[in-house]
Amino acid sequence: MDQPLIQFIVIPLVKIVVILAVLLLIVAYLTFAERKILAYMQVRLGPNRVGPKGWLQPIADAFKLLVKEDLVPAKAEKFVFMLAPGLIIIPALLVWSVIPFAPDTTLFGLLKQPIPPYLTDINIGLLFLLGVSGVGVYGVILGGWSSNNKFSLMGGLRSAAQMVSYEVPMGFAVVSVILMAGSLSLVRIVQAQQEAHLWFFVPGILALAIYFCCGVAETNRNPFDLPEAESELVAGFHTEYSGMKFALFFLAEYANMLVIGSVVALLFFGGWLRPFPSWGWLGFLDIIPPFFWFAGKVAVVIFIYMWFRGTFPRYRFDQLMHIGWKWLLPLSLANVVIVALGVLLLKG
Amino acid sequence: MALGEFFSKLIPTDLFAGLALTGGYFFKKKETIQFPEERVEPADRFRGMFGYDVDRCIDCHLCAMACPIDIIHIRDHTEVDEDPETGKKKKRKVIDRYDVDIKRCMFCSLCEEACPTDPKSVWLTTKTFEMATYERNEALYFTKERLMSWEGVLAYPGAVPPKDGGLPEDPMARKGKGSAAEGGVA
Amino acid sequence: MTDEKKTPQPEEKPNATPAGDDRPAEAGAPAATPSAAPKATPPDEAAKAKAAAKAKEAAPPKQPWEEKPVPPVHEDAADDPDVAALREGVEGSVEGADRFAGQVTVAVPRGKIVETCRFLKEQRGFAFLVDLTAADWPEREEGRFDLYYWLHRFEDNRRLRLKAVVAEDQTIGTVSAVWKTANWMEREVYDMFGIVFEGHPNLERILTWEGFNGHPLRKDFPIEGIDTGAAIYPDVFPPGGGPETAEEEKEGA
Amino acid sequence: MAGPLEPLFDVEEMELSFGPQHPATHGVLRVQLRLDGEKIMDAKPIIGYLHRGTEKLFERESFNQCIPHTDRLDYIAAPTNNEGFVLAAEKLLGITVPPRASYIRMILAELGRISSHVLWLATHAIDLGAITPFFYTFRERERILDLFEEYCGARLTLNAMRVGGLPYDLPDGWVERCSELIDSLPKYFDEYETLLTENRIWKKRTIGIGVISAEEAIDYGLTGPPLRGSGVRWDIRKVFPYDRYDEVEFEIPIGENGDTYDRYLVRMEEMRQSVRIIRQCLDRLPDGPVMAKVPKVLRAQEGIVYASVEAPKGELGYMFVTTAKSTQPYRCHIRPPSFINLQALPAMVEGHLVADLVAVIGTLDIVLGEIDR
Repeated sequence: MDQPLIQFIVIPLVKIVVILAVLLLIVAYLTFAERKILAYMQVRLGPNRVGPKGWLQPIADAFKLLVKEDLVPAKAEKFVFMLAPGLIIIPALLVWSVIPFAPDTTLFGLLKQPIPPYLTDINIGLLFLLGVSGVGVYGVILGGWSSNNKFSLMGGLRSAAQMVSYEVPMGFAVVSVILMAGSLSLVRIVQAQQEAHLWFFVPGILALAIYFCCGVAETNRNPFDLPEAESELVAGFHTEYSGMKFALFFLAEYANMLVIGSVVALLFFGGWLRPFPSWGWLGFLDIIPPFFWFAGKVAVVIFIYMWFRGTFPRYRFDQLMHIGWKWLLPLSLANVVIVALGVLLLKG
Repeated sequence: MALGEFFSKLIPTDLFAGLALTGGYFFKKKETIQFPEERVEPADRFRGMFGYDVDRCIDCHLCAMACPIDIIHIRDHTEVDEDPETGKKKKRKVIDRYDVDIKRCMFCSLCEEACPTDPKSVWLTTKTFEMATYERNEALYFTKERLMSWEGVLAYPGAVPPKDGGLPEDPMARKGKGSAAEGGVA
Repeated sequence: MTDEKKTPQPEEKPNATPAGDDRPAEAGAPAATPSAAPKATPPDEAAKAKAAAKAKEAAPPKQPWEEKPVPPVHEDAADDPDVAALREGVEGSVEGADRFAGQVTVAVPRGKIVETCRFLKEQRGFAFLVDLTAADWPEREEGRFDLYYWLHRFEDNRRLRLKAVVAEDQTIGTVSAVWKTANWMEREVYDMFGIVFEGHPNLERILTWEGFNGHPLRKDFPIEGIDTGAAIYPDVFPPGGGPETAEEEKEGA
Repeated sequence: MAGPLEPLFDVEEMELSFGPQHPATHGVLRVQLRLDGEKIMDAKPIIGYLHRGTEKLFERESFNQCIPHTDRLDYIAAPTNNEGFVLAAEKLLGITVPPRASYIRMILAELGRISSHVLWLATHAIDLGAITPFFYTFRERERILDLFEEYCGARLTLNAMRVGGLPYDLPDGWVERCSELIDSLPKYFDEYETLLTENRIWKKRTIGIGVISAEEAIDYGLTGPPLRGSGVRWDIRKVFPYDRYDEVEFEIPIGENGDTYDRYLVRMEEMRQSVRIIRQCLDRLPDGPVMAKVPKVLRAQEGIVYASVEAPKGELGYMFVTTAKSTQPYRCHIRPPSFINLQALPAMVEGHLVADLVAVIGTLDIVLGEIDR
């Protein structure tokens, strides 16, 4: 085969398949992890019947959702109703094309030349990520609207307002990292952290807090889980969805959680870098492959997500907007100014 | 806004207290009881499925009268026995049916309280609560025969709490006593 | 939040004979001191108890719960200050006053009820309507229904019951303008008894559904209910089981 | 072109049927809402989905037969239901209850109050999005129900009292186990408070929500924690002491603003006071019979009697109308606290958001079994 075919078709296809498969498996097991973690915080055991210690539970859940009857409400807007789950799952998976989870690797010497294990590294990776993940809100709005259910509609509307208003401080929080790294490429940002001998959460602690809050709101998680607030809106925008379409909403939510976790790890905690990459005497830590450093950091972020869910009540809709516009936005703006001044003074 | 207030709003110590509590519980012992393998033994006075003993029953209908929702249906007839030696006639009541419509029962135990025999001829303290059925009407309509012979009924016949508040006497011993007296409890 | 400021604890009815003074003396078991003698022990009963307690000082006195219960008796309650005030305040409002178990019941004519309630709330401080209900006496001559209003005054924690007689074809004025709480109570009475309250803002059925046939708490409404076609799971008994039918009963007899 | 501008498109208020199948209506309550966006313009509670005609049933049961039916009113706290009924019947028949029976009744009633309040906290918190207190509170509730089961054989519908006393005495070791439990309870109450009381989200969701002033609360006939949350220090246990409540010491917590947060604090404090009452009762539990000498067949004379208890939800009263020599009440009316408290819902939620409706329904602590009877 000629080189370009392999380089541009075969390798990316293999990567896509592997990334998707692993991602979906991880997402499935995230649901299991969430149930277990919540259970353990709530003095109970959680799912432990399917398979050894319940490890096959997500498989059983997926199978159940697959074979369930796929209901479409009689008065629903059928086409949009079908479209909405696609609209939400596609961006959630698409952003994985730019997330670098490990440096270039030779796959333990299998390949002559090191290749990047992630799909691609584009120089506007961060912008692409923000833009694509913002599309997901259409799925939520359209899903809520097309169900022809008042609760779903309210869920969709809440979600629209929430996601749109939290994109803004989120963007500003990211800007401060871009200022520090001087690039929009995610790989470059990690490398900048290596060069600076400093993870960006130290200078960007405020940006981290803001980004994390916004991330929780973006993915509709407690304490900002208003669009699907079960006790108010009966699951909100996906009240009427069942079977596989419901599963897609579910997958998208968890995939988005993973995205937020990955971005936090990449932007603030040095991605795949081990702690203190410049300290030579910590070299024994290099035994752990970089991918696992990355996965561990993401896992911690996700655990905090679940911890939040197990602890906090839910904000009210107007209070959420209040926090977004009156607290997070000014804070993030101030943060940008401070970071910009710092960069200007230190780098000249 | 005072600066202190501003920072106390910014740094959510109140939220950390909650996180510490739930986080602490993550490592504590769990409360779950794994049902089919582990079971909680019902208390001695637990009111569950009916037990009934036709030999002890004196056909006084007090249980049926005490029932607030009239689910105990008793049919009887009187038989006249003639003593072959003395020729004396003796009336004897025979219970044809003793039906309990358990699907409507609210397990208030008033029938057991009303029963004048000792030990009780009808009792709910059988420690049995697993009565799920697939069918609503027939499966939960218990006749005399079914009441006396459902699985496990003899395992714990009548842990009737004595009025003085002590523990019920050993149920198995009581059963022996009853059979020794040839059903002559009344 | 919890600073203790004890509310005054008056006897349930200041007018009722105080029962606490006549407790038989009892040594050794202070916690077992009886105190819950019927609140409205009539005076002669109380005197008897006192005499008995004196006589039996040496012998262990019989506790009230070991003796036959002493049911309360009816008394005339014309001496009650609220009844007297009501008689003066609203002309012709008191048809009779009765005290039973320490609770005063004033019979009020049907037409005067709103006026009476307003007077009691505004002049006598009965700010709280505890309960409003009715009873059905289908065979009675003076009118089929009794309406009961059970009022409460916070200042000295006294309660007063008003009773009004309403015949089947009569209506009665609403007190929902006097106390907001009467709104649903009157709706319930309307639903259950069919008594119409004049001037009620939204007199509709509340516990049964719109279009329900009949008023369930009337005595002529069958206790088994009426056939609404709502029985999803009809009772099915095996042959020979179930409640005895009328024919079987006849056979048995 | 004077005059107000015509809107370019139709603006409609949305009608929303909140319930009867809704996770936050605590049963089969339906609230018909008129919404402007998410703002509630008008709320109309619709009840009766659970109407069983309990009062009608009472007219054909003898006094003791009624007691199992009372369990099913407020099925979360059955002891107070039983207690109210037997108190009314005892008042009617002139029966004096032995002190031991009175004390055991108080213990059961206060345990019932705690179990009801923890369940309220569980559902209230889960309505506001905090899922974890639900599991912690159920752990404690289970232990209380275990005590009930040991005493009378049932966990929920106790049927634990009779006219004239109690059917059973306490089993061996019950006092010790109860005492152990109530010693451990305050620690758990602290845990709930750690999760909620100072939590800024909880405060934001509850402070200033569903405010009702003291005058309005009295006008609406509110009783129990909703009335005390508005600052009225009124409790049947203090005002008309029944059983032996005049012999134990406890305080009545009250709120200041009459909002959801105050009612939350009032109930939390009430649980601690209940523990205090149980502790005193256990210490003073006298010996003696648990049943007064009552005739086998209870016959009333003509009269009207009302007796009420402070149920966890408010004043629960029973009114008997009897005829001479009757063995059953001619008419028995129940004053259900939830029914009357629910009436204030429209006034409390008007102008709030849908999310607050959930909080207000939670804070009223209604039980539909009692509302619909």
